[in-house]
Amino acid sequence: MGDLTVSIHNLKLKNPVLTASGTFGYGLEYDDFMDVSLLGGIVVKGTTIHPRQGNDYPRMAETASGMLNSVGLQNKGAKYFATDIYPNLLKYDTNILVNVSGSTIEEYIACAEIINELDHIPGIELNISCPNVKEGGMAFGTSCASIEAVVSAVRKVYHKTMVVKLSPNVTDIGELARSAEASGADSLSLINTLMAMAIDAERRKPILSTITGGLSGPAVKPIALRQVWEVAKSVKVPIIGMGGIMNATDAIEFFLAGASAIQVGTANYLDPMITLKIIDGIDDYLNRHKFSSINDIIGGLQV
Amino acid sequence: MGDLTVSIHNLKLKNPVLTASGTFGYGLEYDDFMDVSLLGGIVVKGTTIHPRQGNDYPRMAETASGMLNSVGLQNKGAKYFATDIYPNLLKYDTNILVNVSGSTIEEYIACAEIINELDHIPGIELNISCPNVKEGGMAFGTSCASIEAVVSAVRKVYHKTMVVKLSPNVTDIGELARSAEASGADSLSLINTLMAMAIDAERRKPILSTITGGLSGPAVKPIALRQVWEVAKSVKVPIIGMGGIMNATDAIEFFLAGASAIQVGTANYLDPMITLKIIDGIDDYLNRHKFSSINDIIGGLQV
Amino acid sequence: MRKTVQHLKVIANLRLNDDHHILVLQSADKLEQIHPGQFANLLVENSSTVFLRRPFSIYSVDYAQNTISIYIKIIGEGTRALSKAVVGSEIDTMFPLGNKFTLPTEKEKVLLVGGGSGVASLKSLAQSLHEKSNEVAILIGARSSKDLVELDEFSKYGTVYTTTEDGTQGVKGYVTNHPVLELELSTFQRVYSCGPEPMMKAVAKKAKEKSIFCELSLENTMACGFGVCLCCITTTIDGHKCVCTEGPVFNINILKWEI
Amino acid sequence: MRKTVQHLKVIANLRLNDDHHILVLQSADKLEQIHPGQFANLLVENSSTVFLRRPFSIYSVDYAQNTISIYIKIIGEGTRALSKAVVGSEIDTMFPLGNKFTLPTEKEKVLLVGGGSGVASLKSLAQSLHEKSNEVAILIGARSSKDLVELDEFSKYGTVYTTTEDGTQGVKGYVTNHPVLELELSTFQRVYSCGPEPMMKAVAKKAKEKSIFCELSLENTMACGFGVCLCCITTTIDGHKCVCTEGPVFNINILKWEI
Ligand SMILES: Cc1cc2nc3c(=O)[nH]c(=O)nc-3n(C[C@H](O)[C@H](O)[C@H](O)COP(=O)(O)OP(=O)(O)OC[C@H]3O[C@@H](n4cnc5c(N)ncnc54)[C@H](O)[C@@H]3O)c2cc1C
Ligand SMILES: Cc1cc2nc3c(=O)[nH]c(=O)nc-3n(C[C@H](O)[C@H](O)[C@H](O)COP(=O)(O)OP(=O)(O)OC[C@H]3O[C@@H](n4cnc5c(N)ncnc54)[C@H](O)[C@@H]3O)c2cc1C
Ligand SMILES: Cc1cc2nc3c(=O)[nH]c(=O)nc-3n(C[C@H](O)[C@H](O)[C@H](O)COP(=O)(O)O)c2cc1C
Ligand SMILES: Cc1cc2nc3c(=O)[nH]c(=O)nc-3n(C[C@H](O)[C@H](O)[C@H](O)COP(=O)(O)O)c2cc1C
Ligand code: FES
Ligand code: FES
Repeated sequence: MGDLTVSIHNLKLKNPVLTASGTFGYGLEYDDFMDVSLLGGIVVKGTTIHPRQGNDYPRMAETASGMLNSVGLQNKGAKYFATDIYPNLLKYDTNILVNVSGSTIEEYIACAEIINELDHIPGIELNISCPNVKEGGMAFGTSCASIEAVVSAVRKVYHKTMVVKLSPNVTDIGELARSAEASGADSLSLINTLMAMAIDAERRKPILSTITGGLSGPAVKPIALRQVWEVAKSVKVPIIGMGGIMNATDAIEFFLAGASAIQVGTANYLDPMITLKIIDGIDDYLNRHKFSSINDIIGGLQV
Repeated sequence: MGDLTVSIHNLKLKNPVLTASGTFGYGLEYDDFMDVSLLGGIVVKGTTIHPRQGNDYPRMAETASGMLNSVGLQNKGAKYFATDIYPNLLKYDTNILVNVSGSTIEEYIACAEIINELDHIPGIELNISCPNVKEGGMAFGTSCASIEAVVSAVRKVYHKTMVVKLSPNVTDIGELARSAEASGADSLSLINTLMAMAIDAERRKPILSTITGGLSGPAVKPIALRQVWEVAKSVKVPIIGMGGIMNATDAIEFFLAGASAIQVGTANYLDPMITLKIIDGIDDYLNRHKFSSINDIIGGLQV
Repeated sequence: MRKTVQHLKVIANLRLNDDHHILVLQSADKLEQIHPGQFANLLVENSSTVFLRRPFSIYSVDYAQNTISIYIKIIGEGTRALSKAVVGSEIDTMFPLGNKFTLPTEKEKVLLVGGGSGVASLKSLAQSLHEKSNEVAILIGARSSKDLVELDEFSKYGTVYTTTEDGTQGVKGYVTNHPVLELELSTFQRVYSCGPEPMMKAVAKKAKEKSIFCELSLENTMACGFGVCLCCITTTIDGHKCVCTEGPVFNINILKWEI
Repeated sequence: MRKTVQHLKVIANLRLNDDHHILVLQSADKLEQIHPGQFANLLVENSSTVFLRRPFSIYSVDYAQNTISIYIKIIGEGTRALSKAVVGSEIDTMFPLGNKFTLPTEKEKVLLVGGGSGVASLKSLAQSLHEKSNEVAILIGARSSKDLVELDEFSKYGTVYTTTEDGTQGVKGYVTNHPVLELELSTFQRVYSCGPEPMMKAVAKKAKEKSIFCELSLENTMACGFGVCLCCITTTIDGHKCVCTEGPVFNINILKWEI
């Protein structure tokens, strides 16, 4: 067994496999299938200060090797999370991060302040890249000025590990990554979903109620790898890579490109135990290639 | 049989199906398989003023529902095209567009000037979006200022139909589309390939010699549809849509999103006769839905 | 039974007609109780276009053989690929998922109304109701007689009525044209329905008018099937609910349907 | 024969061993001449991961039956899916593609050196050379005896020599360790080779030293197979050439290999 532990700022992860926000609920939904505590960490559902109903149905479209969603951050709000969900998560021996979102900087701050009080939540993932909400969301993640504004504002009130989740829908992700780092991000995660669209030709209507939505799944992996690679060249903080990871080989590719940890998203829908298989597969790879630690391959692409 | 004719500026197309640059050679390679004159048009390989060897091998990687390429505009130059290839294309009764590329504005101009002299080439597609060349290429397509510079410079020397091919690797494609239109584009085509990357985990090396390359195929269709939809809302000139079109249903989706014509790229590799099947399928669709003309469905998405 | 993902063995693939198949899938483990209304989410391998799992009602359960059967109506690539499953091969199956129909606690007279592949969710319900000595009537609507399959199975558990749009069998028209819904509805204490949305809306409307208990099993596009993607919502008086976990069975009183 | 895309019928799927299969594919049309060295590009349906066609040498042609056969070594998803082709099913096949080996115009003594699935491109070459009364020697290298298949076929057309890395059959070592290459090479007027690149490089080096005519059939990653994508280049003294149209057969004198 190789050494799978990695550090993301102050977080010590027993292995580099986390679950992506919006694809793993609060972990609880997976109790029937697996021991959630075996994971390096889980990132819970997008959370906002006020409860959100999310978008109308339909919210999903299947695409070639992928899917679109336009859930739109449906959640019962940060206070409900703190009082009704958080206590149930204490049973898990893993790092639980809350994915924090908002329509205004004030909302981000208010939400982060509530999460900051929760002892067993060692970090947040600041979602400045959700393509499925009308105001805020992705808009924050597409310019240096707005990234600086929201990241440094939250940095003032949030004192544990702050991961900033970048949007892939941009011209120069390296530049935006540097903004986020300079504004106080302890780590960067990417990619969120790509803005996309599906049409029902027979009915001549968009499939999603919101017309456009976010693309995820193996279709996006090549784009995600490229962006992780670019961000890894641009910043010093550790990177959490994701986008289309379906198996251990995919995960290894992200480590080689420069990610210190990875998140698994859409793949959880197809196989709820996939994260455990990926952990095993990473270990296998290290053994086969005679690496004693996962850290030996992070950024190890030979170019 | 419905009316499949469409107009792209001064071009009258017998049907809205063209082939995408770099995926159809000069048409001649398809003579064994089909009657190229049945197409609405063909866009020949990326052409530059000077001959280019293109990038080193390997130039291709298969991905989930797609592929990466980093051909890098291998071609024998505009003069060779004019003297050695162009005469062989005169046999075709279809619109032949040349995809024009360059590393500097001067190169674009010089190339467009040569093509401008060729009587049976009614238009060019200005490629400001190639992700596979070191200088120029995509860089021109990612800011309004550089789009204005190159498009208006070529406009001065090129007097037939000028289509400008946009890059999908941008934050706000609508804004860039407006720049291209304002600078004299008669039509816009999109999308070119998405910047992406593939890694060989076993060898710990990038698969492409160029590390990154361009993603095409059905994986990108949802992104392409969204960008065509955004551009259609932003400009008045006709749009030529492409990206992952594999069959007539895909093509219909692009028309509904606002494209007046479509290009078929990667699908030609899998089935060299696919374009003819797509033309038939479009006709079928019009009949089934009782539209007398393809123009009835262009931009016909009900939102 | 708690949710599991298992490779179930295809022990039979019964072709009912051109586009209706029944797959019998066997578990290596002892099956625990599965409730009427629950469904399974099947992985479609060997297809170049299908990405997500496909949900199907659990048509019947045989606890002695540890098998579940799935009734498949071919409508696209996923159902087509599954309908070709070879006996002896395995299908990666997530089950049992979703809530369940509410059964009467005392003997009642109940009506089941099914259309299309919706009938699939009603068989085990009919069986349970019958075993608990309720008086069961089953009304099945289809486009044409050839789409009416498995009627013998249903008739084991109650009186079967049919309608066909083309009049080739039973009453001509929609289920709502059948006298049992049209005229005799008030003789029933409960109505359960599953089928195309317009059909369920019509049934729900009639039940509501007569204030009869009515549960529907909804279909929906699902990415996960176990409550984590939040893609499969339906609008209720309590806000958005997930069809895959808080449904697929809903009482019409909580649905915000315009009926 | 000009390039076509046809749905060829699988009339036999011969399993040679765990990872070697031969598919016999029949055309509904009369086959015209196909040359040694040409290849086919097969579409892999029913796989969720394979997107592009997969290239394979045309192992043999039967003009009476209008069949071509394809020798498949399983190395990944595409070859695995194809190796499972069911007799009676159809495979979408683009063929014949590529150039051809240059045959001697007079009778000569020729050596064919094959390794791995590279032997597949040499059988029809051996046959043609034999039919034109050349003196044919065939040297086949493999990892182990179990990878040496179809030797009987080759021995119909000439003398077969073998090497195995583990010494389980023939001379132990690489093909370059075999006396026929090591010592007797100058007795041959031509050498043809197909196999792993290191093997072909070693063969090319020896042929070059002795100034013997030498053609190689190269492998490459291909997106189209008919010269339009420009992905399958190899570097020659005349610049980049497409392996799929200007190859797969190249004379070593034009390749820019460091040998
Ligand atoms: C809880 C639940 C239980 C189900 N039980 C059964 C069952 O027992 N037997 C059975 O045959 N089917 C059942 N279905 C429906 C079944 O899941 C779909 O028919 C199947 O997913 C279609 O997959 P496909 O790949 O063949 O078609 P696709 O290629 O996915 O779809 C083909 C066309 O049908 C439309 N479509 C797909 N799914 C649905 C849907 N659910 N409702 C309306 N339109 C749709 C698509 O938009 C598309 O236009 C159930 C669905 C749900 C949600
Ligand atoms: C002109 C030509 C003729 C060929 N003739 C034959 C033949 O007659 N019989 C036969 O069995 N094979 C032949 N091949 C090789 C065959 O095309 C590949 O084995 C096949 O494409 C692999 O597909 P896959 O999906 O099984 O593996 P993939 O999943 O595509 O690949 C599995 C692994 O093998 C590597 N790989 C894939 N293709 C190649 C390659 N061509 N060279 C080196 N590494 C590769 C990949 O990088 C990957 O790591 C030929 C190839 C060419 C170009
Ligand atoms: C249904 C769905 C809901 C999602 N919700 C969120 C969310 O609330 N917050 C967020 O930051 N990302 C969200 N994401 C994005 C994922 O966390 C992840 O960034 C993306 O799906 C790419 O990874 P994948 O390809 O492995 O799924 C969601 C993705 C899906 C598919
Ligand atoms: C191998 C290859 C080479 C290409 N070369 C060019 C080119 O020279 N000029 C250009 O504008 N686009 C080029 N493209 C992009 C295509 O024209 C098209 O924009 C893209 O592939 C998306 O369409 P598709 O998904 O249908 O392939 C190339 C694409 C591929 C796959
Ligand atoms: S399908 Fe994912 S929550 Fe219901
Ligand atoms: S494979 Fe496309 S040019 Fe050779």
